[in-house]
Amino acid sequence: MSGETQRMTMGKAINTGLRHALEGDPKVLLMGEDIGALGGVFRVTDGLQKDFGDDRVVDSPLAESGILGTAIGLALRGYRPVCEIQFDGFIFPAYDQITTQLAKIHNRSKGRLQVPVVIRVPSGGGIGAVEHHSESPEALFAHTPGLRVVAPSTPQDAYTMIREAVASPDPVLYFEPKARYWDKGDVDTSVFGTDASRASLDAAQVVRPGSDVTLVTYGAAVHVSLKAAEAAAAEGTSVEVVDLRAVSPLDTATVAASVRRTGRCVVVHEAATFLGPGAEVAARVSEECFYSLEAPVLRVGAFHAPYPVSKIEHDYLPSVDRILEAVDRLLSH
Amino acid sequence: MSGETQRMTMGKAINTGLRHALEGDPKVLLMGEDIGALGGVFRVTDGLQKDFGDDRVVDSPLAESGILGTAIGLALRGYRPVCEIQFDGFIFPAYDQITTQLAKIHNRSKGRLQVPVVIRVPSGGGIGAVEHHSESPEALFAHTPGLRVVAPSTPQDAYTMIREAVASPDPVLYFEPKARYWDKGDVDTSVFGTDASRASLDAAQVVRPGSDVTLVTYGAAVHVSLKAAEAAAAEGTSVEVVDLRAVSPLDTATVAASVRRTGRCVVVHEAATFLGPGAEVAARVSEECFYSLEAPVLRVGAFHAPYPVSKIEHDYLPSVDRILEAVDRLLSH
Amino acid sequence: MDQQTPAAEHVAESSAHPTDAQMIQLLTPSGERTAEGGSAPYAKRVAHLDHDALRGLYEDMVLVRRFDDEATALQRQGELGLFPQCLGQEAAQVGSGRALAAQDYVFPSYREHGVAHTRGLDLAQILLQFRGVDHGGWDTEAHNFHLYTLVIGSHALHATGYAMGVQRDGLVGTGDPDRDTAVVAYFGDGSTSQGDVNEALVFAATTNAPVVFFCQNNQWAISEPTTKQSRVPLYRRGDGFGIPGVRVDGNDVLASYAVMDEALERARSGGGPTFVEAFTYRMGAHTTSDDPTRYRSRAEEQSWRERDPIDRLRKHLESEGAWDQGWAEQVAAEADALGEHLRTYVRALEAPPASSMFDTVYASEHGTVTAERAWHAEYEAGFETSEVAR
Amino acid sequence: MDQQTPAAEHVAESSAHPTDAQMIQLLTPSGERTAEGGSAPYAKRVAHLDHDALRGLYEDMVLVRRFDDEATALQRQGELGLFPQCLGQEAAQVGSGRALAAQDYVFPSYREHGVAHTRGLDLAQILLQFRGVDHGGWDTEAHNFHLYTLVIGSHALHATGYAMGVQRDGLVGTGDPDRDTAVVAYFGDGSTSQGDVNEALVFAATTNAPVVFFCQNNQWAISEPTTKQSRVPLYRRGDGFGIPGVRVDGNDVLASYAVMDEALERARSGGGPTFVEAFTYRMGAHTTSDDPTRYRSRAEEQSWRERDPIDRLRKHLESEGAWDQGWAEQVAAEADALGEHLRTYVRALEAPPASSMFDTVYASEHGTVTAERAWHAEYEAGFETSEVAR
Ligand SMILES: Cc1ncc(C[n+]2csc(CCOP(=O)(O)OP(=O)(O)O)c2C)c(N)n1
Ligand SMILES: Cc1ncc(C[n+]2csc(CCOP(=O)(O)OP(=O)(O)O)c2C)c(N)n1
Ligand SMILES: [Mg+2]
Ligand SMILES: [Mg+2]
Repeated sequence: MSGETQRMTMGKAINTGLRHALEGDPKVLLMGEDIGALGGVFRVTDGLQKDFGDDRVVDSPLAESGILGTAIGLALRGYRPVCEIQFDGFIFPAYDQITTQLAKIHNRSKGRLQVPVVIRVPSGGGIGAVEHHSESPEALFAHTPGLRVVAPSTPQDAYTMIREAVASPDPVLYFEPKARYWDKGDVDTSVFGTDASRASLDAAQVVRPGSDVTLVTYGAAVHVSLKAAEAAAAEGTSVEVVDLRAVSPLDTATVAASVRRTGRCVVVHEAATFLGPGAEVAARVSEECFYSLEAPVLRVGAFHAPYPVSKIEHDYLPSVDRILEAVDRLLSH
Repeated sequence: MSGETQRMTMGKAINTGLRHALEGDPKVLLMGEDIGALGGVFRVTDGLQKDFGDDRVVDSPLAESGILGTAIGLALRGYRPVCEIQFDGFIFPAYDQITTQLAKIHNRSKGRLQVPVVIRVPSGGGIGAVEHHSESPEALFAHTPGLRVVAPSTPQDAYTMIREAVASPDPVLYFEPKARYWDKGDVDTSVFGTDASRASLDAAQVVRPGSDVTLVTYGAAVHVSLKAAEAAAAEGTSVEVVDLRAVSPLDTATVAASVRRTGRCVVVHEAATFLGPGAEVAARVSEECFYSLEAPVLRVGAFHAPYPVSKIEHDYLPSVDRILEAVDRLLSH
Repeated sequence: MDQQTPAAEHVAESSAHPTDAQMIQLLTPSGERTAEGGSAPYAKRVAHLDHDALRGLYEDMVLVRRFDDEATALQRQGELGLFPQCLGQEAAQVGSGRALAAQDYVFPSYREHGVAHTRGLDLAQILLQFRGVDHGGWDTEAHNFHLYTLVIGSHALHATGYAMGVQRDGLVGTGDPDRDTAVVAYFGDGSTSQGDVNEALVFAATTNAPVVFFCQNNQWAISEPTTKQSRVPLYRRGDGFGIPGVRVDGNDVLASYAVMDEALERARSGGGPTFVEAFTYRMGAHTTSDDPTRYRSRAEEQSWRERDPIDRLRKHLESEGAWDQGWAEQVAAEADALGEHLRTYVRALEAPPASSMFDTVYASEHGTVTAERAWHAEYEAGFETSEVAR
Repeated sequence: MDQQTPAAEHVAESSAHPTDAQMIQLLTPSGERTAEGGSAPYAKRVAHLDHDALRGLYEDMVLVRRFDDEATALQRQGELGLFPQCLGQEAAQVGSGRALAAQDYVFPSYREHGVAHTRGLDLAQILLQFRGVDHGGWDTEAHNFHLYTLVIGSHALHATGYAMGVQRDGLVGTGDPDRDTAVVAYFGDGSTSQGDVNEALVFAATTNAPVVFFCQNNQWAISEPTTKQSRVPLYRRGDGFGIPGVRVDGNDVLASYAVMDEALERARSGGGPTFVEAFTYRMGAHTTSDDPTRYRSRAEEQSWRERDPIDRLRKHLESEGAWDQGWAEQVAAEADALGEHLRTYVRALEAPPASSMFDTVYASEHGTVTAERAWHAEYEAGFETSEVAR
């Protein structure tokens, strides 16, 4: 462990990443609702306004389109805005700015202009919240060319990836698995800027090796996938877990390499299955590993229903049981 | 041909459907930008304000969120608003109202409330237009539970499906392939209300039978798929073409039945391939027809790039050549 | 002339705390009747409220506050996931709510428990949502009270569209007080920044829809003071849209009633929309998840406790000799009964069956849902089977 | 007091045609200098414009009109896919544009050819977009003139954010005329209905950003008259946000200059945003695809031809004795040269290579694009091979 390694929660890792980004570049600024004195509803920006001033950690008016639209203007003036959307379900008022402007200005200008805006979105479910506070809308952004869509699953990646997202010349949607904010892990801050770090917005990672089945997952669902892999191991099945980290671009090479070895693949995510990121993974794996697959690619995601009331959210989300059921189905094919 | 059958363009078929819907139910009203005296930029509502008054064919302020939001309010008061979005690329300011409100109010109210709003969207490319006027954003709606997403490909379906969309108790996004507005065909208006008509928002249709390869498509891409099928036939390949009609729900039974017969499948649409509707089709077909597939499911869609300048749009969109290339690849597998 | 107004003049009137004289006020903070200046024309609108009626308003506010207290306690006990109090806003809500006619229709945000009470809701139903067993919780049509909408500002457009429907139904300006109908959108100070709220003003103004925009400026949008949203008082927002605006002391139940009464009358009679700013204070936290000590001072909170809307009416009743101890005890007992009811009701609320998530996604059958429901049923049955097998 | 303004008063001033006296005007329609009432303070802002300068403005407008004519002709000949004229709006655009300093930054909509000209753009570059060979077409940073934005209203927020950046750069209120910087968002009357434009007012007001909202009310949003968007004059839109508003005769190049000059000065000096309504008329169709005969009368169009902004300045120059035939012929020749340049330039514009669609999707390498680009190259190469084979 290097001298720059510390044990911290994922929330703190993002906070630290933002702090270092603010320190490292005077053009970086944070914008969002309640991110100043309050430190954000999840305290991810805790202490930053105090240390960097309200000019660099800005409490915005309550208007997401306004936040993104002014962030684009700031980016055009040479700033690097990092916008916080308070909850996944509240990103949609900004959808037009993200989809028709942020994603396209670089292209519209034939590469003359860059809009390096980062959009942080606490997302996903499992925290017992009311409507709109538990969603996984990443597919609704990944389909749009011009955007990068990523989701860390560990404190280390949370740190590395927020630094790389801020450094990226492209707009990045950074989905934070809010249910995992309190998970602790070692974070080596010296990694930023290395090749490994730069790869974090593009390359999937095998986070648990295995030989019978490949679970492809990202964000909050990595946790439940690892638990399922462990449970499967107890029953004698060796499960490999691939953490995509990015939904756009999708690192199909890493996934395909794994599936070619295991011959079986389940995609797991909290987003609804229908037209969710798993559809693209399944389509590609089915195509690229056509001759290696021993069974069809299965998907374990949320159902085609609005995120349900919290008392039954665990029936809606992928669970260890549902993953194991899919693994069993593959093995008995 | 029944006495109610007439030959007309697809644009006229929609116009006629709207006229009949307005006649049939005093609660139906049309809303949108420039749909009154102008008759819409594509003249799809031509003459309707003159005949039904400006209270039922309403020129709205230039604000898509406002159009959708007030349409929801009108629906809650018992009206059946049919909203026109001027062009595909201008639907995004209304995205929040569609995604967080329209799609969810029925569910939020445990079924007590219905919001039967129809959203007509002239969509797709190939007409030599400037930016934002040629897009195919259907995947960005089909992923959201609570919405129905459909696209007619013939004048008959255009008529039938707009009538059924207006009659549906659920919100329906009705994507009109604008490049095909001027295509002519027979339209039997007496079909509305029959079982066949009711099925039009749910069931795919085999529009050309074949035995070697199945092309799965919808909307504007049906036309190019049929042309490709014809070209293939000339070279001795028998291609079946399935018109999905609905992207949500996806009639996988009809598609799977076809692919089980042909053993080969190409999905064709104007939407970008990455996370486009074809991803879901490919994922399902790969799963459901695992033992029937002689080759992987291929997809021919737009590339992961913003809709390009019109001078090269035909290189971006699926073409007869690109479809045939995919068919050849499958056959040589 | 307006068009040459220098910038300075525009900014002069800041959005910070107005004086009593800058708001419509009919009850001073110490409980005396007043009707100075611009407030004078409003006095006639509460002239018919006799002691019984005033005691009724008091009772309403006490019950609503008890609801807040009980719900907060239930949240602390883990029975609710979250709860947003309306503490401090009872006068604005009860006053405006009691001005509504039965046929009027309300689109609340998520903090309008006081209005809900005036619409005859069993307040316990509000807690279904915060218990996590329902996304809504009540029969909107039975109370002409729409579900809480959590996406800030989006319901302002629903209210406007609904009001456009009322117009089409011919229920504006008929002169029949039982038929003429108004629609109200309730929202907060922070909400005024959303595009949707401003688009609602555009649609309401151009259609002259019978809608009232009732903005409770409780001075905070979670941790952000109103100055982050506007540099002029919010009651002026309608100006540039052609919608008249009025600022009322939202801690004055009588003024809130009177101002709403006027706005509703304008709407119902065909006079079009009104923008009301009820200046009040969120005495509690934003929700039970919030920690206001991070962003505002105890002194500020204390100063507002001195303007408590319930105390104000109590003082007034006392000074009028309309305070009756027996009645007051009855109200307290009623509040206790409400508390008991809430506790029992909430604790008995069970999780719905998992399969219910498929039930109302669509009003018509949808293939994807049908297939997933079937899969889920089989999956659940599999567990039962395997449990039996063991 | 504003807060008791009855509804009637608010609606009294409709959004329809104002009289000359209700706008800032420095040149009457018949070309005489004027500076009545509210217009008086603006006269000093054009006092330095000598005959040369006035002729310069005339020349600008003539060139811009020729650009419109040529582009329209090119569209009719099938050389362009579409073209939106700024016909009739030359004074609003040239007048306001000539008030800009080099360091100021403009966010146009899609009709600001006149402003583009004042920013030194080769107008031919605007046609790349309408030829279908480029989504933009010029180097924004070389002219401090952003690309045309087609999604109505969205650039009002970009302008505001950009202005917030200018503030952060310390380029407001320094007192140095070469450094203090303003930002301008140009948009139309219809655009004022969009949530984004109103949110821009919220952000600009609360941050006191150095931005000018320059709304050209050309009375039509395609087929919809301004009354569909607002029931009060648009210059008042800023009122409820705390942003001063001013209505200028947009067919008066001097008044447009003066009003913009004042607004820019306010912005640059730290006085914050201004909302300008330039009242003008879209003399042509919305675009070459439009057919205005479906929704407006010839008589209306004719009446506005009589207020033609170029004629107005010409009359003024003539009455001042500043009209010089030799110079006028020079301008005409210059316009002819521009026409020739446009025709040659446009006709020579080739389609970019198909593969260019992959080139600037991302600024950094993106796996999906890399893979698809490679596939596409192979696919294209396949055709070449098979053609060779045949
Ligand atoms: C579109 C959207 N963005 C953000 C939120 C998160 N949020 C919930 S309440 C709130 C503050 C609302 O303030 P205000 O409108 O003043 O109402 P109050 O809560 O004070 O009654 C915020 C930011 C949301 N619900 N919706
Ligand atoms: C969000 C959006 N909706 C619809 C359109 C289609 N559209 C293009 S121009 C226009 C009218 C604009 O009117 P106005 O703002 O007055 O500007 P003008 O064209 O008169 O200059 C419309 C509706 C669009 N470009 N963007
Ligand atoms: Mg508030
Ligand atoms: Mg206009």
